[in-house]
Parts: sequence; C-alpha cells; structure tokens
Amino acid sequence: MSGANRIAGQGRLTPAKTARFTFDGKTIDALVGDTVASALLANGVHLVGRSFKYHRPRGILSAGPEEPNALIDVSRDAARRQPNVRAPVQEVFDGMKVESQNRFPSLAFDIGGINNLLSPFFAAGFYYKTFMWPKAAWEKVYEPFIRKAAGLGVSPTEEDPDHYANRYAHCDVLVAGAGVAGLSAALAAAEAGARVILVDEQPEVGGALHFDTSVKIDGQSGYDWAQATAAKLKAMENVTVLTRTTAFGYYNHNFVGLVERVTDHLPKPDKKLPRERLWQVRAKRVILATGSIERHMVFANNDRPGIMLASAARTYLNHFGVAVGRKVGVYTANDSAYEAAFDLKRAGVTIAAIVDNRDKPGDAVLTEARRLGIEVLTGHSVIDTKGKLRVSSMSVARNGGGSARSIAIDALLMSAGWTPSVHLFSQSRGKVAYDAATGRFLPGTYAQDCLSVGSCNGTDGLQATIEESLAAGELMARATGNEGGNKLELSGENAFEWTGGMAGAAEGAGIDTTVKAFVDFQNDVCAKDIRLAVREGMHSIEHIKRFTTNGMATDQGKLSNIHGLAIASEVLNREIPKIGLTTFRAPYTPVTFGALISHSRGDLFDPARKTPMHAWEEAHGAVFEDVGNWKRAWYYPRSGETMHDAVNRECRTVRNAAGLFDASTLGKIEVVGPDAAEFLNLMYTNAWDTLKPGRCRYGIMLREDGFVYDDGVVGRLAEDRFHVTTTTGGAPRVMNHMEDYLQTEFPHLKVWLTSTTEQWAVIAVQGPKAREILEPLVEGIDISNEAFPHMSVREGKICGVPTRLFRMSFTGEAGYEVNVPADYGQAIWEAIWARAEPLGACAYGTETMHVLRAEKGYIIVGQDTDGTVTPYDASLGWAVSKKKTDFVGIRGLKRPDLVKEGRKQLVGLLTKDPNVVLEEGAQIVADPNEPKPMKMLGHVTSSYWSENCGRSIAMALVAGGQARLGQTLYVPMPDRTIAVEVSEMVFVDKEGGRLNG
Amino acid sequence: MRKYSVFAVAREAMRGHKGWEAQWTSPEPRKEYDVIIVGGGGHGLGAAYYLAKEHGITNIAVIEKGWLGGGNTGRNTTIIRSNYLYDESMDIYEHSLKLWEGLSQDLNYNVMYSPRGVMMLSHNVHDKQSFQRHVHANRLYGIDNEWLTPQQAKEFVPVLDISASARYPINGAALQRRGGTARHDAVAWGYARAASDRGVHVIQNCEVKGIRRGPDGAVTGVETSKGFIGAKKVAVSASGHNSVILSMADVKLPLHSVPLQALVSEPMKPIFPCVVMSNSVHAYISQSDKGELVIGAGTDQYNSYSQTGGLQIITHTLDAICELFPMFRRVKMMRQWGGITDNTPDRSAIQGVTPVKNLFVNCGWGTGGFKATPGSAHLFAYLIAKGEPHRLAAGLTLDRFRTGRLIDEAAAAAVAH
Amino acid sequence: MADQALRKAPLAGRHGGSSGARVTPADPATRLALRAGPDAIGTLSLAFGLELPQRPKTSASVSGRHALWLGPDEWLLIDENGADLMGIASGVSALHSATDVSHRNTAILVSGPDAAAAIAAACPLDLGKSVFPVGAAARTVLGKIEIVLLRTGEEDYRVECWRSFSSYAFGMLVEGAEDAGL
Amino acid sequence: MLLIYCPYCEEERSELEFRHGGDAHIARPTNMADISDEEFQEFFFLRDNPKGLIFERWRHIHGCGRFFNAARDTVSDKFYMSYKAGEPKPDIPGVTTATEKTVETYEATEGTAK
Repeated sequence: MSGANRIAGQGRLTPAKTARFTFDGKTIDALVGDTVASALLANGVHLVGRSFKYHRPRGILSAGPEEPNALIDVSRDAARRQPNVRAPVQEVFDGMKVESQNRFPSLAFDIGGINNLLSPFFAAGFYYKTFMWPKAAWEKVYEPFIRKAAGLGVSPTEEDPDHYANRYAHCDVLVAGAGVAGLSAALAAAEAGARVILVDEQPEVGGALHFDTSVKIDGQSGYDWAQATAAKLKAMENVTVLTRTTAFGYYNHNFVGLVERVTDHLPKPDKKLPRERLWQVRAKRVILATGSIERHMVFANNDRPGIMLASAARTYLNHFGVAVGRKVGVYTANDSAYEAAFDLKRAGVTIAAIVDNRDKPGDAVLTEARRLGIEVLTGHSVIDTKGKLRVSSMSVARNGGGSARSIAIDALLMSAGWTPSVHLFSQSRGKVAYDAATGRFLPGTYAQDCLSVGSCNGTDGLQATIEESLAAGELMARATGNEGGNKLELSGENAFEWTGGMAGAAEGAGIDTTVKAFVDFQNDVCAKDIRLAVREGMHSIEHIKRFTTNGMATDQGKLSNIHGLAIASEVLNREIPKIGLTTFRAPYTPVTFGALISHSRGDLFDPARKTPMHAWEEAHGAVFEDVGNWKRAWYYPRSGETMHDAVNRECRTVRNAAGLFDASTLGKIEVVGPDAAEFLNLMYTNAWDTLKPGRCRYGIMLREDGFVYDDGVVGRLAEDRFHVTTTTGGAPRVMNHMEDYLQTEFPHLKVWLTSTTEQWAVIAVQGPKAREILEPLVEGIDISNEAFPHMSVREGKICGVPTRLFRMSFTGEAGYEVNVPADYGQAIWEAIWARAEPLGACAYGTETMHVLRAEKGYIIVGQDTDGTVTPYDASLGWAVSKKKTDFVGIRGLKRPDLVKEGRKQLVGLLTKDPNVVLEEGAQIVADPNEPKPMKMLGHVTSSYWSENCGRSIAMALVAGGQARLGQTLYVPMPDRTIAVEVSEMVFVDKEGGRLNG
Repeated sequence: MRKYSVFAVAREAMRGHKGWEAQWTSPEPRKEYDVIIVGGGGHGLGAAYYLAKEHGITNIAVIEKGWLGGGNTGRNTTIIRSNYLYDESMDIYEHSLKLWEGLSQDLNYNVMYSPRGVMMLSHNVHDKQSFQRHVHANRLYGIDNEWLTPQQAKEFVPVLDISASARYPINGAALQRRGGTARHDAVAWGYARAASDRGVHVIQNCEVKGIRRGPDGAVTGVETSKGFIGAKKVAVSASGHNSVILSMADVKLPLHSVPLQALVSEPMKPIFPCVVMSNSVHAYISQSDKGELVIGAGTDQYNSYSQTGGLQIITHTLDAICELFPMFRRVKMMRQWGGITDNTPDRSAIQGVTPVKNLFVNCGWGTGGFKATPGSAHLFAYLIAKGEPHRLAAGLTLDRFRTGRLIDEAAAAAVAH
Repeated sequence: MADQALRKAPLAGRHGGSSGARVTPADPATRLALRAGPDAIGTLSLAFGLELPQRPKTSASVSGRHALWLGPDEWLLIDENGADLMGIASGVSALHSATDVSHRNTAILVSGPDAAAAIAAACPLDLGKSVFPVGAAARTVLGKIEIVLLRTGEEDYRVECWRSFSSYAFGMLVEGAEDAGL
Repeated sequence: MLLIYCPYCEEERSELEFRHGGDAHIARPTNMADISDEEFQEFFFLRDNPKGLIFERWRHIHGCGRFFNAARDTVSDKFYMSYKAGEPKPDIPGVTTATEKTVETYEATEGTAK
C-alpha cells in the first residue's frame, strides 16, 4: 500500500497510519512520518529534480537538509506554496501537492537538458568571456535567456496567508543537536539544574541513531534511549526541548537564532498555530552537538538518480523501512558505508559489490562483509555509471588502470567519509583548525562561550562521545552557577568503529577535461571546473568558489566544500589549510522571510500613531498623510471637493473666520530645574534667561556644525519650568540630542527633561474669530489681547479640564493652541467645534497649515531646510544671539564655507504667470538656454496655490538669494521654462497686524 | 593576452578548455614601484588599469591583504545608478555610469552591466519633494531620472503593491532606466586581468604593516608582510580599512567603519525585473541572474571590522521587503553576510591628496562604492598621475571638513545605497 | 462655565489574549515622571508614602501606588486610585523635577500562566523568575516600541507605553498571548 | 545582536535597548567660540576609527536612559568593560591592537598550477 519498496518488519513507521499526496499529479501512498523522499523511494521514484545549469536528471542524494538535488515545490493550496523544499526534510501529510522544479515540459523530458549537450561551451566562468557584443545585447538577449534557464523553483505570487511567531528566550545552556552527544550534554546540564534549551532539526531526537541501529546505550537500542531521554528532559521544568527546530545562526555574544517548523507537517493545522516560530535565544553557554555530514564520492557521472549517500540509504531502511534498490552497489572510502550494505543485505537486498577506493579497509567490516557473502573490491574505483533517468550500472576498475568491469545495479551508495558540521562554530567566529591526520576541519580557537562535542568536534567513538558530552554539559551548568545533580554515567557500545575517508576527486573523476564528476551537484560544478578555475589564476578558495559557483547552491556547500578544496589543493600542490576555507555564513539552512519577520506584518509592521482626535477626524472625512509614524489629517474634503478645492476652502475659512487644527503630534519636552534657562541658552541660538514666565519665544536649534536641526516655540511656565515644542518628526532626536548634552557635556546643570509629546492633545484655534470661539470655554485665564498677547502661555481650565493655553500662531492669524491632557482631547475638540462651526469655522489639515504658513514665510525645518542650511541662510539670523559666548553650533556657524558669499538663501519666488504653480523640488537657473549640465542656483522648497493671494507662491533656496530680490530667474521644466521673480518671503499681511487681531 | 570572445570559447570547448591562461599573474614584488596602490578591490585595480592605459605609468603594484575583490567589491548588492542630488555627486557617479556602459568592451571581460532600471519608491509628501528635487536636478545635469505615477511604477514592476491600504502607500517613484546591476567579482577580475596585461603587478596576501616616509616627509614605500617595497607614490583605496592604513602615516580621517549586511534568497525563476529601493521603509532589492533575490540591509550602529552584524538588522530589512512584497514571506533567506564600510559625516566620498606628500587616498564611499567603481578608479588614476584632482572629483577633497563645504547626500541616502 | 469633559482612554473597549494569557487595558491612573538626586530621595519618599527604590530593576508598591526605578535619578510613579501626585510633589521643597505624564502613558495588563511567554514574543528582557521576580520593573522594548514593564504578581504584568503606541502594543501582546497559549 | 553591560542597571541587556553614541572621551572645548577651524575639524569630524580597542559611548536609551562608556574590540566585538559617563578612560591591560584576523584570507599564492 505505501510503496512496493517498503520492507515488512523494517523501520519505525506504523503501516496502518497512511497518508496520500501527489507528485507531479501522480498519487503517492505514504505512511505518516514519511518524508517526501522516503515516500517517493518507497514507491520506486528516484527521478525527482533537474540540476541548475545542465538540467541533468537528479534523484535523492541524502536523508537530510544537506540535500542538493531533490528540491521540490510543496503546496497546501494556491497561496500556501513553497518552492525549493528539500524532499528528505519535508514530512508528508494527507493532501499535499508536490511538484518537481526547473523542468519543461516534464521532469522526464526536459528541453533544458540540451544544456547538458552544450556543456562543453558552458565551462565555469564562460559568460565572462563572451556575450559582450553587440553592446546592448547582454541586457536584451543573453541575460534574459540565462535568467530564464537559471533559478530553481517558482516564487510564490500570492500573499502568504499563514502567520509566524517570535519568542525571545534566555537560558544557561543551549544545546544544538539532539543526537547522542547533544542528549548526553543536555541531560548532564539539566540534572545540574541549569536552564536548558535543546534543539534538533528533525521531527524526533536521535540524530545518527535514526540510521545507526548497531548502537546500544545503557542497554537499550540507541534510538529508544534517545526517545526516553528526550521524554525525561521534556518532563523537567528547567528544560525546553524543541524538535523540527533548526539552530540557523550563531551571532555575537551567544545570541542564537532558531526556527521551529510548527505546521508544515500537519494535514489540517489549527488556524491559530503559527506556521513557523522564530526563537531568538540568548544563552549563557552554548554546546554544539551538530554531528557530521557524510560526503559523496567524486567520480564520473556520480549524479544519476539512484546514487546516494550510504547513510541515507541506511536511514531509509532502518527508520522508514524502505529499500532504495534491489541490487545495490556501494562505493566508498570509509568503513561506515559497509554497515549500509550489511543492513540492506540482512533486509534481503542484493549487494552487487562494495567497491572500496582504499587498499585496506577496516578489518572488522571486511570480516563481516565476507561473513555475509558480500563481494568487496578493495583498491578499486567506480569510474563511470550508466542509466538515463536512474542508474543502471557502474563501471569498476582497479586503481592505477586495468580494464573496467560493468556491474548492473539499481542504486549506488557512496561514502567518502564524514565532514564535521562546524557551521555554527564557525559562525560564532571560532577558528577551525585542519587536522591533517583525519583530513578534517575541526573547532580550533573558540571565540565565544561555547563547546563542541561529539562528531562535530572530531570525537570518534561512542563512549568517548558520551563521556565528552556529559562532561561538557556539567561544566557548562556549573559555569553558569548551577550546583545541583550528581555526576552522570552512561555506557554505550556499537558494532564497528569507522575509519577511512577521502576528499577530492577519486580515480575515475579523470583528469580528462570532459568527464562530469560532480563536486557540487545542484550548481553542476565538476572536478574539471575547479581545475579550470585554478588554471585561470583563481588560487584563493574564495575565487574558486565564485568563479565556479562551487558551494553557492542552496545547500551552501555542505557536501561540496571539502571536495572542492581538496581538488584545488591537488592542482595547486599546496596543503589544504594553505588554500583556506570559505567562510560559513548564516543561515545553516535557508529560513523563510516569514519566520524572520515573525509578527512584523500588517498592523504590527510599524506602529501607526494616531492622535486623541483621530476618530473625530476620520468621522469628518479627513484624508490622512503619513508623517513619520503618525497619521495626520491632511485635508477634509467635502462631498464633491477635490483636494485643491478643499484646501482652498480651508485656507479662505481660516483667514476669514477661523479653523481648528490638530497639532498634537508636535514634539513636547518639559524642561525643569533651576538651571533650565541656562541649559536652553546652550541648546538654542536664542537667549532664554530674558524670557519672562508666561511668555513664549520661537527657538532655533543647531547641530554643532552650525546647520539648523530643529525649531519650535518654547513657553516659560515658571522660573524653573519650560514647555518646549519640536517638529513632529524631530521629537525623538531632539530629546536624545538634549539628553546627550545634558548628561555628558553639561552635567553640572540642575535640570531634567521629560517627554510630554503624548501627555497633551493640542488643538490649534486660528483665525479672526478664534478668541470668540474660545472665550466662553476657558476658565481662569483672561484671553483678551491685552492680558494675553501674542506669544503668551497661561495655565487654567477649559470645559473643566486643566489646560496649558498658548497664544501663538503658525498661520499669521490671531491664534491659540489649547493643550489638554490627551484623554480629554477629543471631548475638548468637540466642545470647541460646537462653538466654532456655527461661527463659520472649519477643521483644517496639514496641507492648509502648510499653505497658510508659507503665505507668511514661516519655514518648515526639513522641507525648506535640508541639513545644509544655517539660520542666516533661512533669514533667521535675528534668532541667533550675538551676546552669548556659547551655544551648540556657535563655532560651526563661523567656518569659512558657512560665511561665504553666494550661499543658498531662502527667498520667495513669484511666477511671472500667477496661475502657474511651481513643482516642489524644481531647479532654478539664471540662463535657461545654457547647455547641460546647467548651473543650478537652487531649488523650490515649498510651492502652493494661495487662494488668499489669488496666485501661486513659492519659497526657494537660491544661491545669493537675498541679493537677487527682484531678479528674474528660470525654472526649466521638461515641457516649458517658467520665469520667476525673486521676492520677499512674506506674501500675506507683511506688517503682521493680524497676529494681534 | 588572449582575447576573450565567443570564438575563443568555442575553440576551447573543443579541446577541454585546456588553453586558457591565468587571468592575471602573481609575481614576486619588485624592490620599488612608481606607484603602489593599497587595496585590490575594484577601485584600486581600476586605478592601476587607468594609470597604465591613460597615463603611461605601468610600474605599478596593487597590494592586497587577502584575495582580489574580497572586500566590499565582492560583498555588495551591485546596484549602479547616478541619480544623486548634488553637482559633486552627479559629476562622479554619472562619469562612472558612462564608463560602466562600455566597461565590458573596454576590458574585454563581460562584467554583465545590466541597465534594468533602478526605481526609488516614494511613500509620502516628503519623499515626493525629495525625489522630484533629484529628478529635476538630474534632468538639468543631463542624467536620466523620471518621475512615475504609482500605476506607471506597477507597470514596470508588476509585483509592486500600490494599494492605498498599505501601511506606507506608494505615491510615486523615481526611475533611472540606465541604472541597474553588474557582476561584482567580474569587475575585480576584469580590471586585474587588463591591468596585469599592461604590466601591473597584482600582489595578493600581502598586508601593509607600515608606511615609510623620507626626511622630507614624503612617502618612500610601504612595509608589508612580504618586506619593504619602495614607491614614489602610495595610493590607498582599502575600503573599510582606510583609517587603519592612513594612521600608519599619522593621517586621521573623518571616517567610521561599520558593518553593512546583505542577504540573498534561494534562487527562483525571474520575478523581479529591476532594482527597487525604498528610503521610507528601508529596503532595496533586485534579482540576480542566478535567480536569487539580492537584498541590502542596513548598517549596524557601532564601529566594527568584523564583517558580521546583528540578526535584528536583517529582520528589520525583511520586515520592509515583505511589507512591500507580501508574496515573498514564503521565500527563504539562503545566505547573509557583511562587509565593512567606511563612512564620512556627509556620506560622500573622499578622494584627494593627504597632508603627507605623495600619499593619496580614496575612501569614504560608505554603502555605495560599487556603482562608483569605474569613475572613482578613473579619477583616482588622474589624481595619482597629476598630483591634483580631476575637475570631476574636485569636490571630494578632504579639506571640506575644515571649511564646511559638505556634500550632504546623507538626507537623500538615509537608507544604505 | 463648561462641564467636565468626557475622558476617552486610547484602548477603551479592547480585549484579547488566550486562556494562558489574558490581555486587558488597565484603568486610568495618575502618573508622574519624577527626577531627583540622592539628597531628595528621603523627603520625596516621605511625601509619596513609599520608599523610592534605589536599586536597578526594582519597584515599591503601597496600596495601588507604585514607584518604579527607571534610572539612577528617575522614577515612574503610578497611582491606580488617581491621587493628585503633582499636588504632592509641589509640596516638596527638596530639589526635584515632577512632570505629569498621566495621559502620556497607558497600561495593558497581561495575566495568566503564559503571561511571560506572551510578552517574550516581542520583549528581549529575561523574564525568568530569579532575574525578574514579582516587583521587578524595567524600561525596555516591545517589538518596535518602548515600554515599561512591571511584574505585579507571579502571573501578572503591567505594560506601560505611550498612548499612540498602545494599539501596536496591544496587538503585539494579543498575538504573543495567542501563540504562548497554544 | 550585542549583549551590553549597563553600569547603571548593573546587568547585561540586549543591544535593542541601546543606542551607540560615537567615540568616547572627546570633550567639547570649553572655549568653543574661540577654537580654530582646524581644531573644530579635529573635535567634530576626525576620528581614530581604531581596529581593535575602541572607547565608545552608548546610551541605554530604552532602559535607564543613561549615557555611559564602554571599551570594546572592534574586531571581535567583545566588550572589555563598561563604565559610567565622567569616569576616566580606563587602562585595558595588554590591549592595544587587533586580536584576530579580520578578513577572509588565504595564506599564500606562490604555488603555481600544475
């Protein structure tokens, strides 16, 4: 039922629990617990994918995340589709849809396979040498062709409906990997009382115990011991065990990123479950028990479907109960592959031969092979294979020459030995060291508080691994202050100790430059390509990698790196460590963007800040604009009004009657203490000690380099208390800027700062009827012109609520800004509105605010200034104290280029045709007929239709602007040139009488 | 040197590619050179090439601590554009872009310059003002850069979400069609091959340990891990490490070096046609010829020479990418990495003489040096040969930090570029 | 003379979370940003009726009034009963700065066995029992915003944030609570 | 993501709570108005940008709010110590320069291809 190659009595899956999915439309019967790879193999499907460059048929190489070939597209529904999934990692579930990738029209017949025939032309780096003529053809012809042929899966095109979660976690000891080593270490640390997190990428703990059935620990089978140990750990309060969880990145200061796959194996996941959960772990200590990965053998045509790693075949048999073939060959340079042959043989599979590249395999495995009647060809190599969509035979020859013998097979298992997984160690910035005796890179110098144990540390032997791991677990627990527990002891035994291993091309990979002996399967990098790279002068392993793309595929060189290095080493005749190792970078295996962003999507992507009056504004039809994180009412269109209509109406209304404006987003800082005035003297260009309580002043803040940083109105509430306002966008940085100077430059000053931006809702009431609107609502403040003149502040009540009432104006009209505690904002707004509306007032938004202030020539920092403008450039020289001996920016202002003639200065611009509104950002020239590049004198910073003036108005930064008043300049646009006259910046009420109205 | 061509490739294909020679030679250093260039990245190798080609100086060594192109040349996201704001910036980047347009042919090396367009998304009124200022300035200078409506932007990049319901809706975009990408390694290799062909010595694994000066204070050569090498002129172009090298001659620079991170996704079939940048949501993205989405992240906040950075920088960038392109949430990050960028206070480069005679510096390209490679190299060669800056690089001199004549692209480049 | 206006809390009507972690808006409270040097601590403590904490990450609480250590010269005072904290401060002559932030902040209560895990969805602080016991308080971050966190019970936390960020904070805590409660 | 010891909070906290504040121990001249252009350039722009030991400012902006100083290695990113603002620059015994190689190097290129 679940596949013809399922062997009764083998494996750990339950035959009664079945699942069904489709592969390229064909129904596949599987068992719950199968991976796509094991299910396909059980059903005799070996052809699973096509390679990247030559589109060669490819099968399943591995049983783990190192898989380079069997990449598939997995979907639950149209929007839940995931390309480039590793078939040996993806667990099956009922109803899943699996498609092969990178083939057209079908997996068995792929037109792209032509590339394989053309491969002599497509040698490594060929594209650097051609496609140069004609010039435009690269982008128009060659590149689109290459792009279409490359790539693997197809990107999702719909928004991902799944959600993802994040968890920050802290622990004493994080253990990465839950094989023998990791479980032992976690157990020892946990028994000592440490807060432990144990993670493993597989659905169940056990690591190599999944396939290595010869291991016994504490008298149990290794796999059973692992499950029992995990159960014990899970029951402990101080331990978190996470399976299906990959430690993908090891960052600074023992910060480790984990990704937990929560639902990808479930047929009908609960909608509440996140698809994946990101764990951001800060561990006091880390134990790396990441094991090792078996390498393939490099020989001619080593990539046919049916050729796979020996340990993978063992996993498929011992865990999934699947025989990967019926007549299986083995090609190895390592003892471990023999055990695959033994297991398969015992399960009834024919072993065609074990071809051992070595003259002398380990005695124990040799003896056992003979006992089982398996032919062993020592000192031999597989020099070629045959079989179009699945391997059908191997050619075997004695090393050093001699005639080849063809042996019929339907699967070929290979092992060139084991590569310790030092990825996380290396990501932690530890330095690996090459162990020449065993031909491995092993952890050398540690950079962080971590230890490697087990085979990733080069520890061979089960008992040695257990003892090392227990000791490490205890040591790390003790180092983090845990005193509990007793010393643990565990005994392990296994059938065979493994020896051997090789790196690089075996015999039969050929120095022949036409042989395809694959080093990197996915990227189709062959031994000959590496040799070519070296011939072309690529002597650094990084150059070799980049020139050939070896190790740059989705498996990031887990299988290919060491082979590539060994081949380069041989050609260059230099030892491996002299060629170097490419840097291991996170992630260990690819991680979805969704998991990495976790909650940061939709409303949680970025906070949308709303003022206390937002609901009213929304209800009254406001259109909002984004200003920093804030949503601000932009304008209030009435039925049938365009933006232009609405803004014109609002502008007229404010000047003729009055308007209400939500100014709550302006930054506010309470500056309190006996030295408050002295502090502000240093922070602003103006003088503050002369400001009387109850009065306000407009202040300019500079950076130390003399350029305008922020501005705002500051009110003095008492001798020792100021209410400072900042621009909306500038609020946080101004606060930080002030704290910086206060704490580090002027710590002797007795003054404290508190952000009060959000304490106050601010309602600006502006216009000739402003006083009439407010007067009856205000208690305890005489707001008459005499008692409360322009630029004053008082504390009192409005509608029974405490208020800080400012008499100030950013419109040029008589105006007030009503500050009330934020929770009362909407109620007070409504109360004011109830009086304002019958008097003909309107609510206005930021656009009208911009127009009105421009009519008065008031600048907006960040729009009319850009970080290169001094107060003098902005005609604000009057606000720079001449008496003070110090303020931030005093020296910067005097630098040669800041006092030079001809600087860009802020001026007004009037178009000759009053109906033409300039575009903001448009550039200004003196000679419109000058050829390009033209000399640009400056640009338009603000430009509006002014309904009140009945014409357009603009502000601009113009070189030597003040000296050009009255001059005609030009604004060349794509379709015409606009003539403008340089003018003063005040367009309405030049005398300022309305302010005091 | 054998010319690269389709015919050469075909000929070699017939004989197993046995005839290719080393792209550059790796000789032992001479006792003395006319010019030593410190830093074997694109800028340094390019300067050597142009010195040889245009100024007749061939007795040159390019000294590289690691492997050619192993610094920021080989670590960036390969964006090329010239739509900068200030004259000084337009001068250099447009000069560079013009050289990019003929670089493959000039070097006889396909650097895969691909003018697929660089689109900068505008999300609010402030963005629009700023981008239109760029568009107009570029137009009057003679640089292509056009303003697109949201609909026009979507026609160019079909995967763009221009709905009003986005957190930061798109209200337009600036597009430079001549902008695009190139193959970063090929730039280093192409210059190295062409320079080597003209007699330049390319010396790898040679670390500069000191700068020697004569009695008159002028440089006389460099101490290296391969011993002392004399030089009449020393030119430093060692991105990320310029402060360290220049400090050997007691020259202090207005630089701070910070890690800049980037990442690629797994390869996928073509879905993304050009480069898209967004300053407001802090993201930039393109798709490589291999099919990987290439995504630039931000810089870490602290000085570091570590070529690594924090995960939060990556996640922050991906937040923005997935906000702009929600279909990419199921795409996987395959590899992240970092480079060391040296940044100036005004985010514009420094190229010029130093207080030490015959010591020249090219630094401070920050997060955007790749696009400048040919232009910077070409003008740096002029500076080294003539002893004074070329007209197009005259604004990049060091004295602007004394006088205050800053080229403040910082505001325009709030996001790494 | 106008009537007392209606008060409208930013999170009015919101609720959420899971059986493992309930997320609810706190009632309005009065709050004070209090700054003072060491000399004034005694006098201020007396005036406010609780000992201003002087150790990092600690707080003091007396019948609904809390004083949270935020920095070496900085406390956040919260009075759940709405006492006039500014009034109390104005009676203290020792050098200090008191600023009313009652409306700047709003608070969210997270309660239940999975409360800590819910907060850990976006807060990098170690909330382990030994390092963040009942009474512990700290200013920290929650996703992209700043919060002040106070552990009020074994399974109870008070999350203070600025009002315009409260919707984001609430949404984040609800997502965290949903995931933590699974 | 760094783990930073705050001398005021007396414990290590996540980098997410901190903001870097540039080089430490650069005192603002008390006679600011009178310094020369060169002195201003030195004070405001020129930096050592050291590879190895750096003294830098941090602000625990989302914690206690305090500015403080730290000694760190810019190659390994390891902190040697943190100390309160205003305290003198400490001696970090035996540390002056880079402690490890920083770029991906390979050792030699002398060997030629076979």
